[in-house]
This record gives sequence, C-alpha cells and structure tokens, in this order.
Amino acid sequence: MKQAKGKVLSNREVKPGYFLMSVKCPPIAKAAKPGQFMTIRCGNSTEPLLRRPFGFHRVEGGSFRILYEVLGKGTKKLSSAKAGEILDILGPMGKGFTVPEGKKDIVIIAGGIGVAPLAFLAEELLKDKKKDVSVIIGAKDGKSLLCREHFEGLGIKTLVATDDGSCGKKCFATDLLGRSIAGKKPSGTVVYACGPSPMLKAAANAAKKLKVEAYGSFEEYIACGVGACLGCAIKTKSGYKLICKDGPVFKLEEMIW
Amino acid sequence: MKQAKGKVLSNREVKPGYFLMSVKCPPIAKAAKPGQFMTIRCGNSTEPLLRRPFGFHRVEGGSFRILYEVLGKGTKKLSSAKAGEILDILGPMGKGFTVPEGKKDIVIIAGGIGVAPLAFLAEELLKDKKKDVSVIIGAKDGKSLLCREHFEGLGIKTLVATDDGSCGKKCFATDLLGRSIAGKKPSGTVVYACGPSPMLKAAANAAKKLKVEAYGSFEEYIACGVGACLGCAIKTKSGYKLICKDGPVFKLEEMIW
Amino acid sequence: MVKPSLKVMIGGLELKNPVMVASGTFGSGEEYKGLVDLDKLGAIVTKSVTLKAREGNPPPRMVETPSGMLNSIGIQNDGVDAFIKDKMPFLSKLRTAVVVSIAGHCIEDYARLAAKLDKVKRADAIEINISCPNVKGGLEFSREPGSAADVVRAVRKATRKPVITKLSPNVKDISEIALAAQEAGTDAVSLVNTFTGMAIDIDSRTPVLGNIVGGLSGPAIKPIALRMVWETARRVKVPVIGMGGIMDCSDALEFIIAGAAAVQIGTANFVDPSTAAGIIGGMEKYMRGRKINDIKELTGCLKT
Amino acid sequence: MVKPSLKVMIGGLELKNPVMVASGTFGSGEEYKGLVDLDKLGAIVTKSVTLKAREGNPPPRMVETPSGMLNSIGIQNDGVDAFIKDKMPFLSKLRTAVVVSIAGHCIEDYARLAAKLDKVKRADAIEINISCPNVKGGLEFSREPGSAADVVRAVRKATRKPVITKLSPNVKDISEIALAAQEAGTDAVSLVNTFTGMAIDIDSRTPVLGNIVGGLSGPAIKPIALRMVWETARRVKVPVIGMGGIMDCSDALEFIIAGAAAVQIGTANFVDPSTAAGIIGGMEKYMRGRKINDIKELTGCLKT
Ligand SMILES: Cc1cc2nc3c(=O)[nH]c(=O)nc-3n(C[C@H](O)[C@H](O)[C@H](O)COP(=O)(O)OP(=O)(O)OC[C@H]3O[C@@H](n4cnc5c(N)ncnc54)[C@H](O)[C@@H]3O)c2cc1C
Ligand SMILES: Cc1cc2nc3c(=O)[nH]c(=O)nc-3n(C[C@H](O)[C@H](O)[C@H](O)COP(=O)(O)OP(=O)(O)OC[C@H]3O[C@@H](n4cnc5c(N)ncnc54)[C@H](O)[C@@H]3O)c2cc1C
Ligand SMILES: Cc1cc2nc3c(=O)[nH]c(=O)nc-3n(C[C@H](O)[C@H](O)[C@H](O)COP(=O)(O)O)c2cc1C
Ligand SMILES: Cc1cc2nc3c(=O)[nH]c(=O)nc-3n(C[C@H](O)[C@H](O)[C@H](O)COP(=O)(O)O)c2cc1C
Ligand code: FES
Ligand code: FES
Repeated sequence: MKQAKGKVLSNREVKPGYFLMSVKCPPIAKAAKPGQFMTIRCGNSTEPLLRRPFGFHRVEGGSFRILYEVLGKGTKKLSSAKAGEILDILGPMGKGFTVPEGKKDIVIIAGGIGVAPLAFLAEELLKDKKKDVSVIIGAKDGKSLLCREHFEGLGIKTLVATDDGSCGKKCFATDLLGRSIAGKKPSGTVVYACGPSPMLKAAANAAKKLKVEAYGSFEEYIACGVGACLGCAIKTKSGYKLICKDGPVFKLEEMIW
Repeated sequence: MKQAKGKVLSNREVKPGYFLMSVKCPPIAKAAKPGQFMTIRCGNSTEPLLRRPFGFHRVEGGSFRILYEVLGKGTKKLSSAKAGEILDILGPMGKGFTVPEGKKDIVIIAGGIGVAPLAFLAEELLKDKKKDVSVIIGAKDGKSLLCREHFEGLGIKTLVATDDGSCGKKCFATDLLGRSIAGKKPSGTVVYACGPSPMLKAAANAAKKLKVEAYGSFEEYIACGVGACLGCAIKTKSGYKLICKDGPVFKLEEMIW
Repeated sequence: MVKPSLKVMIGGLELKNPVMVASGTFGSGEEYKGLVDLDKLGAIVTKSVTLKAREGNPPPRMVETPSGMLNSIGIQNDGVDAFIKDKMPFLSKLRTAVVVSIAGHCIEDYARLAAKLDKVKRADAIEINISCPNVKGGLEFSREPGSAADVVRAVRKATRKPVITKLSPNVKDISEIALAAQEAGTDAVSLVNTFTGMAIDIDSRTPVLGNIVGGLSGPAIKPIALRMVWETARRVKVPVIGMGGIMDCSDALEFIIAGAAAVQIGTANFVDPSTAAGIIGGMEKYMRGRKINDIKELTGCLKT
Repeated sequence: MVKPSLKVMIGGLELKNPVMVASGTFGSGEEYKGLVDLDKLGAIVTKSVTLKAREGNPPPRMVETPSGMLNSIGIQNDGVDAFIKDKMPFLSKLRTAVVVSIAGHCIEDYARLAAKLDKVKRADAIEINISCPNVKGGLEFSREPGSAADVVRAVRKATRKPVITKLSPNVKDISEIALAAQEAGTDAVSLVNTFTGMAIDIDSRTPVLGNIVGGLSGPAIKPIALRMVWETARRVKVPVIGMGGIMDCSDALEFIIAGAAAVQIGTANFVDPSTAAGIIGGMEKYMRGRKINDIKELTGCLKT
C-alpha cells in the first residue's frame, strides 16, 4: 500500500448523478487487484474530514478509473475536480476478489453503483479463456443503469433488472441468478456481488438456495483504511472482521445480517 | 438590508492573488453606498462556517464588483466560483463614508487590498464637479499594485508608494499625504483611508499633524453583520463601537490603537 | 391531510412551533427586522441582560474554528432598565413568544432581575443564564448542582412567569445539574450553552481572543450537545430545550428525537438568517411525509 | 545555524521530538509500516490493551461529524498477553519510543497490566487510559480526582517505567484530575481523550452508532482541548502532553505554546498518514525562522 499523488486525467458525468474519473497514479494503479480499493482525500479542508473509499473500476497501465455516485459532501467535492488537478490517494487496500480453485462459471451481480469494482473483475476474469463470465446488472431505472455497453462490448452475456421495469426485467438483480446459472454445475460456479446491503443479503439467500459459492463486497465507513483504527468492523460468523483489511470482499455465507 | 441571491457574471485574477468578481444582484447593488459592505456565504458546508465580508468595489445598475485578496479558505473558495454560479449575499451593511459639509478637497489613501471600497467612493465623489479628488495608492510592490489605471482613467491625480520602490516612491502611502495636500486648505480637506491597521494608524498620525479631518475603514471578524452578536467591537474614545453597525468607517481621531 | 401541529408547551408558555432563536445570537430581534419574518419564530430569546450596564470584553471577541466559532462577548448590554425601556416596546408588538435571558454575578442579581421582568407584560418567560462566574467564589453557578439550584430558587420566588434554566456543558454530568434545577422549581431546562475554548496566534504567541478564552458554538459541538440533551431528557420531567450546532432541519430533528421538546438556533443565524424559517418548514415536510400529526410524538422517540 | 533541538523528556523517557501518535489511531505501528517512516516519530502510543481479549462494540463504530468523527470501537483487542507476544517483537525493533496504553475495569486490572508490561523491555512507558467505566460503580475512573488517583497509584506501585495518565475531557475541571494524578505519582499527563457524543439517523430514529454514544475527536474539539491543556499546564508540574484535533504544525504549536511538552496526533493520521512527519518538519522550520534553538523554550510561552 502506498500514499501517492494522482493526476486527474478526466472527470465527467456519465449518467445523472454518476461520474467517471480517470486518474494517473502508477504506484497505485500498477499494484491494484479487482475488489481492492483506495481512499481519496476530497479537498483539503476539514469538511469532509475523512478520506473517501472507492473501488478500482478499470485499470490500464499506470492509470485507473473510478466510477462514483455523488451522494454527499465528499463525492460532491470530487465531482468538481478538473483535469490536471492532483489528488492524494492511498491504496490499494483490502484483499479483493479471489477465484477459488476449480470454478469455471462466474456470475457477477451488480446493484446500482456496486457495478464499479465489478467491471475490473470481469476484465481480469476474461483473461482466462477457460472461464465463462456472465453479468446481471440491477438499477433503479434505465436512466441510472451503468456499464451495460461496457460488459456487452467485452462479449459478456448481460442480464438487466430494474426496479421500475424501464429497462430489462422488472425485478431485483438477484432474482435473475437462477436464470443466469441455468444449465451450469453449481459446484463449478461462483457468484460475485456488489451493491446495497439488502441486495447482498438477497444474493446470499439466492446462492444458498442454488447451492453456489458466493462472495460480496461490503461497505462501512472507512477511517484509516489500514486496519489500525478498528472502525470498519462487520459481523461475521467468526467474529468481527475489518472491511479494510479482511475485506471488503467476504464469503456471503460467513456474514451475519 | 436584504438577503438575496446574486449571480456571478465573471470572476478572474487581476493581479497574482487578487480577484475581481462581478455579481448581478439588484436588491443589494441598488441600495449600496460607498464604504458599506456585504457578507457572502463562501460555499455551503460548515467550512468555512461564517459569511465573509467584502466592500463594494464598483456598482453599476443592478450589479456590483468586489475586488478581493485570496487569503484563506473563504476567499479561496470564492475564487473558484464560476460565471453563472449563485451566491447567498447579505447587505448592504454598515454606514459607509460620509462627506462632511464644506469639504472641497478629498484625498483617498489606499493600502493593499484596502483600495477595494475606495474606487466606489472616488466614483461617487467625482459626480460632484466642485470636488477635487486625489488618490494615494500603497502596495508591497509593483506587481500587487491595484487600480492605478482605474483612478487615472477617471482623471484623478494618483500618487503611488511601494514598500520596495518597484513602482512609484519607496515609502508608505501615508508618507505622501503631505505632498498630496500641499497648497490645499486643511480645514477644507478630508482624508479617507482603507488598509491594514498599521497604515490606518499612520494615516491618523499624519492627518493629525497636518490638521486635516480623516476617516478610515476598519476590519474585525464579522459574524452576524447586523449588530446582533456584538462580536465585531472595536475600541473608540467613546467606548466600544460595532464595525458592522456603527462602522466600518470611523473618524480616525476617535480610535484607540 | 391535516396540517401537522408544531405547537409545544414550555412550562405554561405555548409556542406556535418548537424553533426558538438563541440568546446572544439574535440581539433583541429588532436587528433582524426586515431580514427574518419574526412572527414565524417559535420564540425569540433575547441577549442576556444584567442589572447594570456592561461594556463587554476587549476585542477581538470572535474567531472562527473548524466548523465552529469562539466568542467572548462578555455579556455587553445596557442593563435591564434600558432593556425594558428601549427593547421591550419593539418586542411587545411581535406575535411570537419573547423569552428574556438574564445573567448575574450573585444570587441577589438574578432575583432582582426576575422581579423587574415579572412586571413586564410581554416578557413571556425568563431564561436564566447561569454560565456566569459567581463573584463570590469565582466558579460559574452552572458548574455545581447546589449553586445552580440556588439561582433557580431565587428566580422562582421572584416571578410567576415560566422559568427556563440554561445549562453549561462544562460539567461532569449535565443531567445532575438539570435535576437540581428541576427540584428548585424551573419550568424547563435549555442546553447547551457554549464550551469554553481558546485559540492561539503562533506568530505573536498570544491568545487570539482579547479575553484569552471564549465559548465554542456551532456544528463542531453538535455531537456532544446532542448526547447531553439525550442524557438529560431521560432523567428530568420538565421539558428540555436542545441546542448546540443546529444548522438545518435534520439537526433540529435529531435533538427532538433525542428528547428535546423544542430547539434553539444560535450560530446558524449568522451563517444564514433564514435558518429558523427553513427548519420550521422542514419539520412540517418531515411530519407530512411520515404522517405524524403532532411534533410532540417525535420528542424522545429514539429507539435504542 | 545549528539544527534546532526537538528533544523532550517525559518523566524519565527521552523523545527525539515531541510528536507522538495517539492511542487507538495507529494500531501497533505495524499497520503503517511502509506508509510512514516510524523511526522518525517521537513516540508511538499503541492501541489500549486490556487484561483479557475484548471483541469491541457492535458496528457501525464510526461516523463523521462536522470537522470531526465519533467512534465507539470499545477497546477491541486480543488482551495484553497476545499483545506482548504478537505486537511487541515488531515494536521492539523500532528506533522510536514505544508507549503502551492500558485500560481496565477495576484497579486490579490496571495494576496487573502494569506489572506485566514492567517486564517487557521495549515497553518504554505506560499510558493509563482511565476513560473506562469502572465495573464497580459504573462511572469512568477519569471523572473524579479520587478514582483517577487510585488507578495511578496502583500502576505506580506496579512499575518503574515512566507513567503517563491520559485524562478525559468529560469533567468539570480537568486540571483537578491532573493534580490528583500528579500527587498519585504519574510522570506526565496526556489530554484530551475523546468527548462523549452521539448522532441520530432521523429516518430510522435510531442512533447511528451501534453503541449509541461514541467519542468525538478531530479538529472540531481543538479549541476545547487547547483550553484544557492551557489550564492544566498552569497547575501541574509534570509534563503535559496535548492532543485533540491537531491537523498540522500550526495546531501542534498552539498546544506547545499553551504549555504542552509534547503532542499526540490522532484522527489526523486517518486524514493523512504523513501528518506527524509534516509537523516535525514544520516545527524545525518555525524554530529556524525565529532563531529558537530548543523546543522547550516554546512550551508554555503564551503571553497573556
Ligand atoms: C470498500 C469500499 C469501496 C467503495 N467503492 C465505491 C465506488 O467504487 N464508487 C462509489 O460511488 N462508491 C463507493 N463506495 C462508497 C463511497 O465510499 C461512499 O458513497 C462515499 O464515501 C460517500 O461520501 P460522501 O462524502 O459523498 O457522502 P457522505 O456525506 O459521507 O454520506 C452520504 C450518505 O452516504 C452514506 N455513506 C457514506 N459513506 C458510507 C460508507 N462508507 N458506507 C455506508 N454508507 C455510507 C451516509 O450515511 C449518508 O447517508 C465504496 C465504499 C467502500 C467501503
Ligand atoms: C467591512 C469589511 C470589508 C472588507 N472588504 C474587503 C474587500 O473588499 N476585499 C477583500 O479582499 N477583503 C475585504 N475584507 C477582508 C475580508 O473579509 C477577509 O480577508 C476575508 O474574510 C478572509 O477570509 P478567508 O476565509 O479567506 O481567510 P481566513 O481563513 O478567515 O483568514 C486568513 C487570514 O486573514 C485574517 N482575517 C480573516 N478575516 C479577517 C477579518 N475580518 N479581520 C481581520 N483579519 C481577518 C485571519 O486572521 C487570517 O490570518 C473586508 C473585511 C471587512 C470587515
Ligand atoms: C456570539 C454569541 C453570543 C452569545 N451570547 C449568549 C448570551 O448572552 N447568553 C446566553 O445564554 N447564551 C449566549 N450564547 C450561547 C448561545 O445562546 C448558544 O447556547 C450556543 O451558541 C450554542 O448554540 P449554537 O451552536 O447553535 O450557537 C452566545 C453565543 C454566541 C455565538
Ligand atoms: C478510532 C479511535 C480509537 C481510539 N482508541 C483509543 C484507545 O484505545 N485508547 C485511548 O486512550 N484513546 C483512544 N482514542 C483517543 C485518541 O487517542 C485521542 O485522545 C483523541 O482521538 C483526540 O485526539 P485527535 O482529535 O487528534 O484524534 C481513539 C480515538 C479514535 C479516533
Ligand atoms: S478503516 Fe480503520 S481499521 Fe478499517
Ligand atoms: S458582526 Fe455581529 S454585531 Fe457586528
């Protein structure tokens, strides 16, 4: 893990309320693995005070992109960063996604902005030609659906679910898991999910029913990001674990909801 | 006094570290008198918390300009405001400059950013053709000298003093007061000064020696700006006075330094 | 849907809504005339008055700190008689409750202030600012249950008007002081006053404030103030008026959910004079959205 | 010009500079290995350890507040024996002072912790975190001079290592507690620990923190912490270690000018892990610019 200066290459709104920022930062980009994250200091005043965590959305050489939703003061400040601006970045942090031995079929389930780290995961997985990757994207509505073209451009079979049915099926992303793995061997299949907490819970239940191994990327407030403050604890069957050190990716069946 | 939304028309760096911002805000611009001021909320987070006070630099119809030095977090935030942005403005506040009866010769002394409200004063004074207005501008160096062209463009006799002699005389602005009023009747002359506290004190001493009436515009932290919090008190020979309500302009001989 | 009711009772005093403006941050109301629709406010608490005029502390009297500010005004005021003569006529015409804050340097002061105000019709209630050093002893009255209760008892004897006791947070256990004030007969408690703090200029190596120390207010203190209101509301029976760093409706609701019957807005008036009005509107909206008909249902509804 | 001396003495412990990292914000140092040059620090104060392992409080354990943060970690740790076995080997190799923070629930706990650490060579000093509720009685040890002194006395008896007593700001008069600790034999006092605060989610009407209340730290508390350090340093003879919201060199110097012999950096480590290093560099620069040869000349030089 390193603290490094990153230079904003571009930063634009890709969907209403969602921004894509490209940052040149070789020391951190070169070390990043899918599912890991970084923290960025948003501005240099005491408001917001703490750094904000973001996943690696895509990594190319010495640069990475983050895809982020403007929610509060930190992301708002970030959204006003202009090309050329220098950011203070700490990363990569956490353990990221690991692909268990013997898993051939991979299903990625993304809810809302949860898609951000999964694009990087999909790209990495595709490097192994023997693997079969498919994606389910869920969103509030068609307007806020993210990354569909990206996955399809990579040749990945992509199912879509929206809350209002304005795009794809009118259901939750997790409801499509059965359809997505139909015909696949449960024991050779693994699910990766990222999204709001209720979605992760639904994914855990669906995976359990279908008897497939499943991992999810979790969120908590992050302060230090290095395992020092013990602030990002999350409850698991083997006690409290730290999002920033032991996670953010955990086996779903390990979690206590 | 009103609270109104103002629209930024332009905002650019005129000298290194000094910005000129033009704001459309008819309710406040139309009521403004020279020496009065406004407070602007810089951003909408709790950092900075309090509004920041600025003088009216120029007023034209429903718009005004402020000339400001980037010092800390408030002015830094203001300097990033783009045309079209909406600002929350409160004003006009305070009493401003008054021209005593029977004063024909007017000398304006500006130190550093203190020139900001004096440009508006000069323009207003020039409307009375019987008045003779002259200006002394002091600055650290030639690079940070403000408004010289503006005063000269108005046909005002302008003397310049810089700390390093890189422009005009190498002395303090107040040192040129004697030269400026040479040949004028002290009892028919009035001095208006704005600048850092030591300069105001020097102006007070110079004016006393030359037996001319003199006024200065003072600064203190401003919280409410309406005389409610009693936070902006300044010591005078008749007790504490409020910068925001009784000032910011005070007769120099009234002050306790 | 019916318009939700924002009415609250503070002792015998009915407020049309629970949003008051705090002492020392709103002058005597007149300063904000034209900027704020004063009649919309739940109540105006006036700047603390003392028996005799006080010139206040030497400047600088304020400095901004991270998400807060320090002030050391020193209760500058013209004395209670001048207040009644010069400020009450304007206040008396308002259609909002007028709460007069009093401060003294001995028990006698408080009693005499209360007795004078008892005769002033539109002094609708009295708030006792006990965060003042006791000339006999030095420590602020607010720091010990005993001295706080002494002040309250003296004021209680001197007036039949609703009495609100304003507590200092610079104590070990604020709810203990609140209990003492309740036993001494206060009709309500308000908290918190400012936290004593300081700032230093590292170039001159002198305090920034002329008075060396000052009172910290603003959003910086909100988490502590909220905890104190929660602790106090669980222990006392009288209404609790919460304040400390309230900037918007969400902050105000936190205090109410924690147990406050009403709130006061202080520093936020400087940041945006329309804050109180915005909070009143925001509360109605919050209640409509959740089908809550009476703000009193929210007081102390925190699920723990 | 000669390089200014940043050395300070805390009891018998010499620090190469007065910039320490605060307990609970820097783990056991190892977490920051590679990110921070640990050998440059004045000292590392480790996360408080207890006799037995503690799993800590339920999440959420943190939330940001205006210019501050609340935490309710609950002293999660593996117990002192695991600490000595697992963490001390790494710490022992550092060329910076290692201060081990201890926390207990009864006087006995503290005494036994100190006795165990007394035998650990590179536990260079012990910081007593007395801001823990006493299981017998409930109130934190830090809230009363008597109970604070009891803890200090017990630790003092159990070890010859330098003892630093860390004080809570949730008291009426922190300098009184400091005096009691001094009389009980502490070599230094450090202040402040966090202020108890809370935050409420107005949608769910529940506390944001799993533990309901938490400790407020960060720049929001700096003005109060600074005032407490100033008040304490004027009353005690032992060195005072100041902390609370220090973000940069200017903040650190304010504490030193107010009377602190050294400072601790807490929350700022999260905001920027290079904060402590930046402060050390900044202090040298400040001293050079003003021809101050020894940082000790600055301690308590406030002109009032
Ligand atoms: C490991 C990790 C990776 C992440 N990756 C991404 C990403 O790639 N793209 C992206 O858009 N977002 C990501 N997030 C979430 C992102 O960090 C938050 O949205 C951001 O910190 C919000 O900051 P803010 O200042 O804008 O909002 P705030 O003003 O801090 O809060 C706005 C709202 O969001 C909630 N919130 C804020 N931070 C968190 C958090 N950490 N956990 C739970 N709730 C929170 C608050 O309670 C509040 O309701 C990630 C979070 C984690 C922990
Ligand atoms: C009536 C009045 C009119 C003013 N008109 C102008 C103007 O036209 N143009 C202009 O550039 N500036 C003007 N000022 C000064 C301006 O308000 C401050 O420079 C500004 O508030 C600094 O804000 P900041 O957040 O950038 O700096 P901060 O971060 O608040 O402070 C930076 C430095 O400036 C000092 N400082 C800040 N505000 C004040 C103050 N009010 N009094 C004394 N010292 C202060 C601080 O101590 C600090 O050293 C005026 C001030 C007053 C009181
Ligand atoms: C400038 C200023 C002056 C104040 N004067 C008084 C006062 O005279 N009497 C009083 O009881 N409280 C006084 N206070 C305290 C406020 O009424 C309030 O208790 C405190 O500021 C906390 O609320 P806030 O954070 O919303 O400002 C003053 C506060 C400020 C900022
Ligand atoms: C996440 C966190 C955990 C903490 N844990 C401890 C602890 O275990 N023991 C202790 O004495 N202080 C602990 N503290 C308090 C800090 O050491 C420090 O006293 C306080 O945060 C004030 O300093 P700051 O504002 O610089 O953070 C903790 C603080 C934080 C933010
Ligand atoms: S954020 Fe500090 S331990 Fe995870
Ligand atoms: S700033 Fe409040 S009285 Fe002048």
